[in-house]
Amino acid sequence: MKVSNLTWKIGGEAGFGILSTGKIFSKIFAKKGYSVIDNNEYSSLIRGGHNTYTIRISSNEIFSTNKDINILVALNEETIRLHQEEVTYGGYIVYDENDCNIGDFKKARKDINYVMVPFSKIISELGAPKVMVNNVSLGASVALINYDLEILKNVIKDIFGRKGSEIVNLNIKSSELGYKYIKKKLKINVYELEIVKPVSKMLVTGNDAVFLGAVRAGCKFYAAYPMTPSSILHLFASIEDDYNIVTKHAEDEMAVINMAIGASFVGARAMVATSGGGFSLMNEGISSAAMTETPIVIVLCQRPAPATGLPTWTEQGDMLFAVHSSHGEFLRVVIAPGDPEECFYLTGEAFNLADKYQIPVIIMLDKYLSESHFSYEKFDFKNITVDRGKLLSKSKDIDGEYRRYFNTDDGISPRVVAGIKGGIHIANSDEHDEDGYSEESAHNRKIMVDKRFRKIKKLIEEIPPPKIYGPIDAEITVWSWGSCKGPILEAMNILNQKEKKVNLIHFTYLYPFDSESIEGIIEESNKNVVVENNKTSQLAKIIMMNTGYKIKNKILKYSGRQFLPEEIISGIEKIE
Amino acid sequence: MKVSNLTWKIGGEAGFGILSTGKIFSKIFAKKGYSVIDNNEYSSLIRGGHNTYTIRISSNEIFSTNKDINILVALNEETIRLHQEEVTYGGYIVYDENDCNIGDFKKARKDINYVMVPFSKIISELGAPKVMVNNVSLGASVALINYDLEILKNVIKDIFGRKGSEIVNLNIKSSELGYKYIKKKLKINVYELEIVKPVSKMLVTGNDAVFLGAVRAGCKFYAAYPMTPSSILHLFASIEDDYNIVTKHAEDEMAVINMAIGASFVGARAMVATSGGGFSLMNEGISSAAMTETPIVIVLCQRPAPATGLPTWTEQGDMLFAVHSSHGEFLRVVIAPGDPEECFYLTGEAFNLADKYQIPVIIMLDKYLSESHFSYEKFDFKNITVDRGKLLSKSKDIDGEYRRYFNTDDGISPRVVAGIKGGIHIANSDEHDEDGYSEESAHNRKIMVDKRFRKIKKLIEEIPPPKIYGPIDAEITVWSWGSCKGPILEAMNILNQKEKKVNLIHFTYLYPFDSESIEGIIEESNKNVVVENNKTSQLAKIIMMNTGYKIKNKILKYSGRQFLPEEIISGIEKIE
Amino acid sequence: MVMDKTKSKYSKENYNLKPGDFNTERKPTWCSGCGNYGIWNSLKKTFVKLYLMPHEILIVYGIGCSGNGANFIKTYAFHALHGRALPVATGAKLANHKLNVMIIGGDGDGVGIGGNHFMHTCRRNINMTYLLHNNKVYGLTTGQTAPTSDKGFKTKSTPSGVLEKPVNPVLLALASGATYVARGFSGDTSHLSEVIRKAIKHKGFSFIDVLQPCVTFNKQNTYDFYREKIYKLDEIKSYDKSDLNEAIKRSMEEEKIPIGIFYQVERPLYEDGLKQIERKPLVDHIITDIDINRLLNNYY
Amino acid sequence: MVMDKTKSKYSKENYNLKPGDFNTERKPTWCSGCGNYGIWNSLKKTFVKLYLMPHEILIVYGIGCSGNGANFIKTYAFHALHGRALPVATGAKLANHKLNVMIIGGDGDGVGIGGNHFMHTCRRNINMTYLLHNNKVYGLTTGQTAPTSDKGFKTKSTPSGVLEKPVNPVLLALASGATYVARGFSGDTSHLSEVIRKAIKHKGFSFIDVLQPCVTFNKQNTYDFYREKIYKLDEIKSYDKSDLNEAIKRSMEEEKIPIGIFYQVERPLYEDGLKQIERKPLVDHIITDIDINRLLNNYY
Ligand SMILES: Cc1ncc(C[n+]2csc(CCOP(=O)(O)OP(=O)(O)O)c2C)c(N)n1
Ligand SMILES: Cc1ncc(C[n+]2csc(CCOP(=O)(O)OP(=O)(O)O)c2C)c(N)n1
Ligand code: SF4
Ligand code: SF4
Ligand SMILES: [Mg+2]
Ligand SMILES: [Mg+2]
Repeated sequence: MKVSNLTWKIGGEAGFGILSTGKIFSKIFAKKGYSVIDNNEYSSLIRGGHNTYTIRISSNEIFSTNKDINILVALNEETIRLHQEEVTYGGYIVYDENDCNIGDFKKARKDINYVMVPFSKIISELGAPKVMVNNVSLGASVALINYDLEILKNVIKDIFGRKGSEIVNLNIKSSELGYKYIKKKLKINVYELEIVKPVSKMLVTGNDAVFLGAVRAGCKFYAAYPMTPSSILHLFASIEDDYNIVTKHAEDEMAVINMAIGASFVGARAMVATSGGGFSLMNEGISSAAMTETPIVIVLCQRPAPATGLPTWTEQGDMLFAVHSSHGEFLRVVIAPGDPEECFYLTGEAFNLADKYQIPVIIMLDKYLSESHFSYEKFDFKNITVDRGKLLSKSKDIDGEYRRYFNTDDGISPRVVAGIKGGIHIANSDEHDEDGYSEESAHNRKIMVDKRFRKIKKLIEEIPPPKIYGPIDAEITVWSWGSCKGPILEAMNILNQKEKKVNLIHFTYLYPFDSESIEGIIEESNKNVVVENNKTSQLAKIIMMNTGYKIKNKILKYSGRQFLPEEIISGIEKIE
Repeated sequence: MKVSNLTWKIGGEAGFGILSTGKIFSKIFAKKGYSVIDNNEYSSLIRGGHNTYTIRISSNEIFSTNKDINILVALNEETIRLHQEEVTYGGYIVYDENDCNIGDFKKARKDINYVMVPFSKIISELGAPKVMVNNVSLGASVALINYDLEILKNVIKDIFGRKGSEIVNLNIKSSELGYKYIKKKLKINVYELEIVKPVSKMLVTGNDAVFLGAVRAGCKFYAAYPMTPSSILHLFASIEDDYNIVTKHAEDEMAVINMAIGASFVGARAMVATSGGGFSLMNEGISSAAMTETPIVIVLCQRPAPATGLPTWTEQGDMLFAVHSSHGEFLRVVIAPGDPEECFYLTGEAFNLADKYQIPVIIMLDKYLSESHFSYEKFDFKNITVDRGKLLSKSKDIDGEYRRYFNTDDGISPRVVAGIKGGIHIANSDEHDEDGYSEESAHNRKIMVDKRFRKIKKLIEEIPPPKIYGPIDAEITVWSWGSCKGPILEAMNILNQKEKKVNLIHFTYLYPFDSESIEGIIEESNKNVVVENNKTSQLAKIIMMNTGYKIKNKILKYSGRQFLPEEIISGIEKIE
Repeated sequence: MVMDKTKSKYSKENYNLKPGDFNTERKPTWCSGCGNYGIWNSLKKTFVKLYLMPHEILIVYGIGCSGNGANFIKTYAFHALHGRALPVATGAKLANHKLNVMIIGGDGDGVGIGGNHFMHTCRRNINMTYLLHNNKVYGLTTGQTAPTSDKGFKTKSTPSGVLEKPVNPVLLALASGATYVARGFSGDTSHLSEVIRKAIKHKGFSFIDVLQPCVTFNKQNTYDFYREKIYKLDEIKSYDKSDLNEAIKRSMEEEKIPIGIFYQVERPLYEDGLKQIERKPLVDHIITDIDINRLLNNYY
Repeated sequence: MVMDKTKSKYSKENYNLKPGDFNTERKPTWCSGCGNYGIWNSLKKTFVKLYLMPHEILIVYGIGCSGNGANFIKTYAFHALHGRALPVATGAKLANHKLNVMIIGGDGDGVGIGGNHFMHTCRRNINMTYLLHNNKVYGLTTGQTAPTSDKGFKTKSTPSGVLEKPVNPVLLALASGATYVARGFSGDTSHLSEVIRKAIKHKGFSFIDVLQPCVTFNKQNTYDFYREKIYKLDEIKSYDKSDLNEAIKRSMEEEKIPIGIFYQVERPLYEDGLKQIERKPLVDHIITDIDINRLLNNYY
């Protein structure tokens, strides 16, 4: 059967390489020009939990994974138990009779196909370690869709290359055996993907994209304490020498944010990343950046909370916290990219905004966006340009007597790279006068608060309004933010196949909120609905807070899992 | 001149006992039944700054200090320079020619009286230490208003008693000399207060009242790291033995909040207090209380921020932070008392709400409310009763198998005093099942989020709506919260002397927000105005966020000083 | 002495629990071979040796692989935030000093993010026992450098090797004033459970640095590595546990690694200074009608 | 060695600053008699001795009376949050290791709330100098107990006396791996300024515990108190600064209080391990058009 879309899922016990196996499968399609989006699920346990990896492959443009699975690879019985109901009519479950008694399962789903592959037998006959059943399953899967085994073999070579040829060969061999087993057993190709232009695509997660954007933007100092999105830490650490970046795994999150502030104070672009708990601990530091007017970029990856919560799952529960975080009132920018591509470009933008306005800029991700791979043609990194704003880096740039917090018309005071002659000042966490000296008078306080807030005028002109996707004249308008973008676009495309029913207003810039421009796009005549991955509909709240407009319809999900397009469709269909 | 109101101010260099001097002056009037409200200003320096203490005394009920000073006691030249314009027409400045050249000042204010008292000469002739000029000035002030010197002498005796009779006598002597000097110099009594019923009144600050309320409510564990409102720490420490309370000055604010959580977990009522920076650091801890459903009361005293800001001044800049603080979504209560009396009773209530709903309760103060004295007839402490909600403190209370997070109808699960037989469980910062075991399934996550949020139903029924002061049918409605109450009531009374012009809707409960009941009291026909001690009108924002109603008129002050009634009057008069 | 932790009401005669009775309904999820198993077993064994009942014990856990133990040991448990187990335990102990309070956490938890609490808890000398599961790596976050990792140790967060001198938890505890400082090895459970037993019985803050191989992320500090290097302090006849200088010297040994009790002295407990808990624990006070008249009278 | 702090471009010949040239436009607001004056004067004197220019120095301050010094010393200054001066300084130094970076803060700031950073900064051995203004009390918040306050010390926050053993900053620095550990006394400015000079010249993290009388809130640890107890380590001929055990022993002396250098050794700097700053400081890189093609290619 020729298909343009195919969803493949693999499941098994934690600690058996499900995540890297999935990634290989994604890669072999992205490499050949297919659109790929994947998503993994695992527990906050090193062993013993249940892991899955879901990949959607398409010959067209796609925006998210979906619910219906065409091929489910079950490396243990639990996978069948938990996921067989997700398999689409006519789909396939690949399993090993050694792992499970298939009889009862079959009774429940007479509409799907069960394909036995003796994973462990193949592996033990080959004398390979048990974890290589993964490769057998990959080979079998490639065969099931009549894909090119060579591509898989090449990717395996790439990835396991540095482990030596023996390992590589065993890996390849086991995938071949899986492939051959299927080819021999099934005479027909059960699925076959439509052909696409073979332009190799990158496969990046939100974390990868933020990292890439930051390196391009000239981030020179990255500090973190291990926590989601920890792969950003690992990425920076892996290239710090080559790109002249200092990466610091610090003792705690207070150290992290304050080190970054120190680095930024002397002129280095600096970034930190964390999730909820760490962000909570950074709050005081953020307020210090605000008061001293030190630029800083903070990545906040959302996980189900409060407290430790569900550390390996996803949610959008921290928006209002980020927007109002830290004591006192101060300007900040809060950005929530919708996909890895936006992560890349908006990270570049985040550094510019931080520098130009000398404020903290918060980039909000969530675990889903952070760790799911999306395929893209190469990012055009030249589109990220560097604007450091009013930064004086040479003594001779200083014109007359220098006043760090000079009360300018736009509120932005020229900043110096600390250490140059003529620029001496105090960056002061106390309220201060134009020179930076601590100053408590009512008069000065008002001037300085006004100065710092006055920056909002230019800032709000510069940040773009939310993007509108889909027909202008739709009947239903979905309002959303961040990573919900993909599933909504998928849902929208399906719903609009017949009529122009739905469009999407997607916020990537959450704060400052341009009330006027948003009021301008609210169509009261429409059916408006928010879609959010949280319990309390935080976007609806911030819209109401700033425009007074109440969006009554809400599609909310707070089970620790991201939306699937199907859920949004059914939510929208219920709107009256 | 007989007056029913009188405002007295003393100013001088920091480190010379201005604060204790002012407090003595307040006391001598409260003791005799006058209404007294005072307010002090000092810098975040131990020496060298400028301190003032302003006291309003009245024979009627009053709600705040005011702008016009009747008597200004200047212990240095700076006091005259900074404050002589605040002196009312016909008012008095008491000074020492030794400290300043009065000539130029006199030119600027021909409408007021300058009374020279040779403070330092009197002191040096007496052979008393220099700091005792304070007493001379107190004696002189008492004489100026023909008050009873004995009362002053008694208070001095009370306060300095434990320093020995020599010190007491010198203090008394110096006050007598000041008194006599004036009596001899001025033949008339310049002011004389109307007589009131001589019922001795207490004189308490917001900090005192919170402390008293907490002790009455059975707070058994108090932890803090020194920071505004540090007097609460000192008060608890001073009585901990007598009232069986453990007071812990811990190593940092993370320790503070987590120690309190530990104490509460085993069954002790626990409270912490801090201001912005410390509250920022406590954010993660608050989320831990929320997830484990451990009751906790957190006092947040607002100061001008961000960062270190103006640590000895006042502002209302942290409301939206408190309401949205900490990562993840969870229920909390945010309370902002308007005066020390409300501080007292609402602190009692805070402990009950924390216990009954097993949630964090935040009490918001600000430096003005924390440190200003208000006079009251004795608090009726019996009005604070203790309701610990569903707390099982004995093994035999446990009925069958115990499940800590049992999914009850009202969302509140019976809690045990840890340590009793039969109640073993995990209080878990991870998402957990009904027993407390870590549990990551989508199904369980949804159940638990819903359980924790379901408590809001009962809670919102129980918390009272904002209070309305003044005529129901006023033309202008002021909306405000917390400590602005006093100055607004003063302004309202003045404005309403001729016509029913103004009323006040005052919020002490800020969250959860009962949208329906608030929508019910919004009169769109009125002129509505918010009065807030901040830059960004946070009450207006939270009202709009929850009701969609936009209050366009705003009277805001963010100079680090609280409102004076006069400023509110002029703000209201400008409303069109 | 009121300040003693609850001596179990149970004794040889009426106590019939076995280590397995301290298992919860959940099976450990640690990797097979993980050093946490050894500690888990030693601990349960020790409870039995001391005739303790599950409800007489409160264990406060940090976040980490070690902290996941909250799900596997049947006692009262508080699974605190990462790095904050010590203050939670402190608050709990001060509010009810009759409870046997223990703390379990990883090295990242205890001397990384939680380092300040560690130092200050040691000098406080509250009657509790702290087991640091020291695997010299961040386990739960899949293998970054820990503050205890050896110089040069390569992980995802320090691919060119750690540049810092490692934190020495034993030395730090000694320098901060802990009154019982020991080291155990999860590969020697009978020795470890003795060290734990003595720690629980010690009157004061007892700290045990437990060498705990992480078979998944630390290929350097393995069972074999330790077996080769370890020696027992208790086997050195002349060793004087009350000599702080000697303890400090031993704590700095690297070629050979001492286990056992480095230091043990008696110093007044923090609780001993608290008059307010002399008669009974805070939580035992009735709070329904506290008379504050005396306090109110101070305000006139 | 690129890792050296900037040697001032100035020398005896072309340098003409006096200590007073390091004054700002603001006069100190410390209480008269406060120990902070002595430290302030020693510091300015030392800068002159080293021919340093104000712009060549960055001082990061904590919050406290000591931290208020940010307003009184003319150099680049960052007045950080309470307890967070060390990480700010660390970030600044790593981003521009040519700067002379110093840290000034109180004892509450440094070993109270900031204790974790202290421990970890010591083991890092970054080339900076930390002056702890140790007045054994919280000055700016008007006199509460500090972590360094002696046992039994009575303040508003511990009216019945401190129950904990005090933190010993010198011992803690030694136990944590600082490579230059000294103590000074603000009542002996010429000794102190020598100790500071050597600290700044030391290649590594240098820590000075400065005994600083707080005349307003600490009536116990006065000038006289110290004058009676102090002795100078440099006057002990046999004292070997490179002997850690000896340094630790001395650090624990209480009857007599040693001042001077307890310990000084050379260990590779943290910066020495950073290839990325070998050629030049991070901040000197041009960032306007960084080519990330090579990185992007990893994603295929
Ligand atoms: C504030 C905060 N920062 C980071 C984390 C993420 N985190 C969870 S466990 C852990 C470290 C685990 O290492 P360790 O404490 O040594 O325990 P182990 O897993 O090795 O037993 C970290 C950093 C967190 N939960 N909270
Ligand atoms: C997070 C936080 N908590 C508390 C404070 C309040 N605070 C300001 S200075 C200080 C302590 C001062 O003591 P120390 O550090 O010893 O400095 P000193 O004034 O004695 O020089 C405290 C607790 C603060 N600024 N920030
Ligand atoms: S990762 Fe290491 S510490 Fe964690 S369970 Fe596995 S072996 Fe044990
Ligand atoms: S309070 Fe103490 S430390 Fe602060 S300035 Fe005064 S004497 Fe110095
Ligand atoms: Mg560990
Ligand atoms: Mg101090």
